[in-house]
Amino acid sequence: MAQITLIQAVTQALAWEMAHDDSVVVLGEDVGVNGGVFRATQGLSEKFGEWRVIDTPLDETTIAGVTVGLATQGIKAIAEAQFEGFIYPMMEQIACHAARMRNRTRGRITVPAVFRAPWGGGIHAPEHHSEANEHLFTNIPGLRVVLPSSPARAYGLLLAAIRDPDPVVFFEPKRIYRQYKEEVPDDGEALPLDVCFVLRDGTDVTLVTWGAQVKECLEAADELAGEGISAEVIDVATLTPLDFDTIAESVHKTGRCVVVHEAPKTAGFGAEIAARLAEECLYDLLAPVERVTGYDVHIPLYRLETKYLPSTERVVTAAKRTLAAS
Amino acid sequence: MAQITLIQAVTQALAWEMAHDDSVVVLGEDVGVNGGVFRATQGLSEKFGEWRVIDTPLDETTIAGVTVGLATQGIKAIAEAQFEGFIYPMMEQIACHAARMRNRTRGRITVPAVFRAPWGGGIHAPEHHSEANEHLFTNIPGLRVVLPSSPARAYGLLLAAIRDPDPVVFFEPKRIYRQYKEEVPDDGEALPLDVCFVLRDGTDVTLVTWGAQVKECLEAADELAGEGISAEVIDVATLTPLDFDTIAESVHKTGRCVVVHEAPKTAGFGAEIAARLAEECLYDLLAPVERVTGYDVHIPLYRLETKYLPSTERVVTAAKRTLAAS
Amino acid sequence: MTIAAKFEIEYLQYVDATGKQVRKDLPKFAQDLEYMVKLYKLMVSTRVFDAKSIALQRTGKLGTYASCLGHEAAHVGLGSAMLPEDLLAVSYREYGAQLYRGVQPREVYMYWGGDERGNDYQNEPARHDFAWAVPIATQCLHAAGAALAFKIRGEKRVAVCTIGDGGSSKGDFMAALNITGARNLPLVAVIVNNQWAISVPRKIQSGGPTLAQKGIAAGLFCIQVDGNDIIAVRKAVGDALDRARNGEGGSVIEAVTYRLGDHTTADDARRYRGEEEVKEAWAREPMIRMRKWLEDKGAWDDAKETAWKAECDEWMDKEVDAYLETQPQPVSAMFDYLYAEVPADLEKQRSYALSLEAQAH
Amino acid sequence: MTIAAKFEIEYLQYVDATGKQVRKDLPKFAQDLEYMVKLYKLMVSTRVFDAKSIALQRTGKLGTYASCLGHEAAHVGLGSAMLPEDLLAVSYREYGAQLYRGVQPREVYMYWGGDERGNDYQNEPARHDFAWAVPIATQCLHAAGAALAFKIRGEKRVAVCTIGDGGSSKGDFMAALNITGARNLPLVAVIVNNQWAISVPRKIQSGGPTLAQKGIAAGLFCIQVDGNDIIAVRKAVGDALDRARNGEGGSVIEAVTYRLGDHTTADDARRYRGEEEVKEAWAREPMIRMRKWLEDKGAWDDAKETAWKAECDEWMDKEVDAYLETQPQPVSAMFDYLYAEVPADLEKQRSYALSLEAQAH
Ligand SMILES: Cc1ncc(C[n+]2csc(CCOP(=O)(O)OP(=O)(O)O)c2C)c(N)n1
Ligand SMILES: Cc1ncc(C[n+]2csc(CCOP(=O)(O)OP(=O)(O)O)c2C)c(N)n1
Ligand SMILES: [Mg+2]
Ligand SMILES: [Mg+2]
Repeated sequence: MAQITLIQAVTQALAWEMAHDDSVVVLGEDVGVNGGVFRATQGLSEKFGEWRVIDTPLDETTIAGVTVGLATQGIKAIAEAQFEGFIYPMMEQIACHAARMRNRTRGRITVPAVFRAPWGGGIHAPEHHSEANEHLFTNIPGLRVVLPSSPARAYGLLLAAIRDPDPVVFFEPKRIYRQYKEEVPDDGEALPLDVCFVLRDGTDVTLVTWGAQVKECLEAADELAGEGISAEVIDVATLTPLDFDTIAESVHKTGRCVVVHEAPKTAGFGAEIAARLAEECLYDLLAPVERVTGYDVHIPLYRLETKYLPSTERVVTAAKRTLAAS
Repeated sequence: MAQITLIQAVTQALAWEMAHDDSVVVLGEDVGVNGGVFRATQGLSEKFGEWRVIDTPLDETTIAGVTVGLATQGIKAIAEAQFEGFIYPMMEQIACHAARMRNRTRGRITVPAVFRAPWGGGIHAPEHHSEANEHLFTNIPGLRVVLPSSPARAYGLLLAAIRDPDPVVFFEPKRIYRQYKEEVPDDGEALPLDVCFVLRDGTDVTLVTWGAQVKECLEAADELAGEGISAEVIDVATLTPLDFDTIAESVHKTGRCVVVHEAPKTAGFGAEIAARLAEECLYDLLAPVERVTGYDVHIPLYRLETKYLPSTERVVTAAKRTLAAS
Repeated sequence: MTIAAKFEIEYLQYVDATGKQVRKDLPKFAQDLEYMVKLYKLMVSTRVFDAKSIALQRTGKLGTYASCLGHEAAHVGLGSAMLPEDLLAVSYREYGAQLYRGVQPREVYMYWGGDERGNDYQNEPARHDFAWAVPIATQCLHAAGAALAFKIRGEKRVAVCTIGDGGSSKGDFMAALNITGARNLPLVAVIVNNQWAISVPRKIQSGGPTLAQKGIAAGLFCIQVDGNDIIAVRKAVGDALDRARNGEGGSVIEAVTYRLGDHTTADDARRYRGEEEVKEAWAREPMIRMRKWLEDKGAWDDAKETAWKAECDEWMDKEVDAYLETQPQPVSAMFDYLYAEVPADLEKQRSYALSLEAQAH
Repeated sequence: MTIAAKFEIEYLQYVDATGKQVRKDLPKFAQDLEYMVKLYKLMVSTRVFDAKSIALQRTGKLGTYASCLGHEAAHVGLGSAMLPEDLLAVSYREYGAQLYRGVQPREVYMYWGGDERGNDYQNEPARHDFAWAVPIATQCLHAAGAALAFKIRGEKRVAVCTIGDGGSSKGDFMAALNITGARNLPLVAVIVNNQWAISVPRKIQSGGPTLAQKGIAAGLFCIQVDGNDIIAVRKAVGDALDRARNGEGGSVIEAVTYRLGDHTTADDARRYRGEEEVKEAWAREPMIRMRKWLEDKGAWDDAKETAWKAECDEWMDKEVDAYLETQPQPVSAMFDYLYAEVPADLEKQRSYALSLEAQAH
């Protein structure tokens, strides 16, 4: 079994599902012969032909609207936004239709679609190619918002997203697209969309994160371990609907929590997690909930972008602060 | 001095500023002769002519993009989205341009524009005419998100929004457009965009809210007073950039907080306020932070909509719960 | 001068405002008088239905309602041209087309009466059509997506979308036409140009002499028809459906008509348009001319008109009763159709909402 | 058959691929050889600049860069037709137009080198032009807004926007044309059709024979030109500007050219297009023909070419040096241009970020 990267795991999941389900169709800009600008759809066009791997005209609204239309007709449509920064023109279709069609028609019409997009900073890209805007979708009922953080989870969660009878927004942290390889059996096994993944057990502090920042959190946990601090690391993976129980359980044990994400702080999804803690776990908290996030600014062009992104060091400092507090 | 409603206060502010500043222009669907579907621009077209009160083709993307273009040329453009549910096609222009132009060009080009929209439920309207989606904008740096809750604040905050050198998203709670009248001197006096308004002093619990729910919170405070509980009521008014200090001060005093909003709960802006409390005021909290909000569903068509909207009763119950907790 | 491309847009009319037939080459369907009577009858029932809706709204039994007064030829014309297996994506006032396809008046009432169940059309073929789409023009891309699905699966079906003169300005409408042309999709777009988008007149929407020409941008077949002449509408849409079904590509049909009523019951058109204009439009409306044409051919008369209207009244009364008897949905209905299964996190909110309800009773 | 509307799109070319003049009626500006030499020289410097940019990227001194190789006639042609007071809204690779309007190569380098200051064009008239706009087509509505501002204030200025063949599919591009027609705005839209949108060929973008015809939808004047013939581009854009300036409305100009290079330095065009096609395109590229045409008229020769290229090299070297000497912005720059004044809540984050920086040093 070959070792594969996260982006290869995406391709592997798409290929598996397309091979096993005729009704799966991929569409977007450059997804065909070119295999996508990140090569997520590499080889699919040769395998499945131009009517299942469809290059669209350059219009994200078209992609989203046609995806909704396809999905209502029993085609499991997987749309690609080339970068998360180009997802805005999809919002009307996602918020007003994908997320609502089932509810609007009392179940008569459904939208089993996936909206994929590379996500986040750290690859020295131009403006609009580095945003972390998952937050735009987490307040929209009727959606699932998923962010994998490893090749295996990318494979399993994407399969689950495709098979889900409802629309899923699937963000892929592009910074770790090719960061490392791991063995991912191509067995068509999906992962659940309703749980957070506890990546590391710990007893002193809980680090909650998703996407590319999982790396910084695991590194931070290592560093903290070196100083005798035991950090639990939770990858939220499916932001909404949220599995808060896993987080609550952990904080019940540790009494301390650091939420880490790349998006700007204010009204980032980290706020929801901190709010739940304040609401449901207040008496467990031994220290203020820390948020280590991007600043409330637009991620700068690349000469400054590392100054924006939450660093391992910032996570470590915050974790220690929670320990000093109590 | 005449008593006016909230919607009349909007008109009054627009008229005042247009009369005193030639560069102010209003645009949108039906804003001209018809005076807007809620009559926010009533009479302006007669007064200022069709090139300052501009009926646009029916395309929100056009409205937003042209507004950005106008604003860059020194025209203070005030765009209307007919309902908040039609603001999605404006998002690319608002998020990618209005909110970024100054930053992108290091101050060379700026976008002094206002994006107005009626907001929220409770008027027995069809689908997409009742959403509370302020949250879509609160995670976008470079914007101000403002929600007035009385005729006087509508007048003063709208004037401030128009005069602000940066883009403002201005949501008007349509449920209270005509709820009551009050005296609003037409004196061109703006209100500050960087403070929360303490509408009622109290010592036992802080009710934090914005928009139409201010009414339910004030009612709740009355009811609570009847039971000997003293509730402080804060109208956030400008959600971002947030004046958290006012909220922190209040909770420092009361030790208890109920955040009330109409939007769905998960990742609603109430999460940010609860998160800040968990982060910066944990030791002040005598009880879990309560959130009384819409459910994580789409606001139903009107036969069920009152079942969705947070009621005075729910606020009272939550406030009492915070008191029972400690 | 070298010419890169040339285009021409036809204007089609068979029966003029006075009921006079202005062309000899009647399409085959229009030579069948029985069929034409059937279409006329649906135009009448659509109008009776519409009047009933407005009456319901005026008496507080319906929320805001968008009337179709004056659009009967355009709507019934396009609906009747479609085959059952085709798919319809409407805006919100195209009842004439929808009734033809099996939508029940009670469903329309439920929808505008604030009940999602109105969108759960019970009868085929409407059952496989899209629901009313408030965000203007968005349904056109759904239709394009459906057309793409038909093409992918090799089904001989056509997607039809309708759009107003106002809606034709929205970028996504143009985008729907564009992918239709680029991928040769079986889609027919009908622009129902009723001259007004709430208070905004046609000329503010576009600088072009026709709206049909929007299809030229996408390389589609374009035609403008008298939208008050059901024969012209039925013929143009029928031909477009044939072409689409045969893989010959998409079409744009501009049906020129007039919104005789207010935009919706929440609107007052006297604020922004003159009575003269409306009076003139009444002289061109679609029912009178068709009745005259049928009467001239001996296929219709006063007695039939009276009898049919009475039948329609009776039908509508039954539908209104059915509507008014409908109990509101339980609070749980807010939660139960959001996902295939209620997620655990949402289940907590659902229980809470149900407990509030239980307390209230 | 009644005809509702008729349209014709001209194709304009003065100098063919071999440098042969195919029309006698040279526009006035093209009769001025000194002027034509000036334009040709800017085409050359644009190409030298472009090669330098790619070299910088290849040696790790620049981020992703979008080359303009092959677009020199289209870009310089449109830029040179504009008056200083006009306003330009580009996509991202229209350097030929921007250099003409005063954008400095060092600014281009800074932008692609990850520094926002590259967007702060120092020289007029570029200083009042829009900055590079990554989200495709969005700049066209900015141009429409600017054109509306000119109209409101009665200024005799024109807004020019450019868009690619791919970008012409985006709904907001169509929307920009639409309001231009509806409000008779002084806007000129130039579609630079270089046959590819990254890997997607022109035919996937639109089913129409031309892209110019997109303007018909909006009732605009439309023309297709040989985009490798700078005389044709300059003439068509110049005429369009005159019409717009005189209140005669907007235009759409399709400049047919070819992207000779990769989409950007992050792209590898060999993945999706054949060498044969590219070879053929090289035979039609814009420089050779103009040089030939000028040489035939005795206005240019090898010595001049060599000397000018050397001058350009020197210029670019200076610009590269200036770019490479630029120190990165301080961390505070992230916060300082978001609002006119840093809001109190953001100031806290700013101080925190600065304190982290201070610790790190
Ligand atoms: C995206 C969007 N914007 C605005 C509205 C509000 N609105 C409802 S109907 C309407 C006018 C539509 O005019 P037209 O397209 O001509 O259709 P008609 O009502 O005349 O049938 C408007 C602006 C909407 N429903 N959707
Ligand atoms: C809204 C949006 N979607 C996608 C992209 C990614 N993208 C950048 S350039 C490009 C292709 C553009 O092709 P075209 O318009 O023909 O212009 P060209 O690059 O050929 O000059 C794409 C898809 C983008 N920048 N903006
Ligand atoms: Mg209309
Ligand atoms: Mg191109």
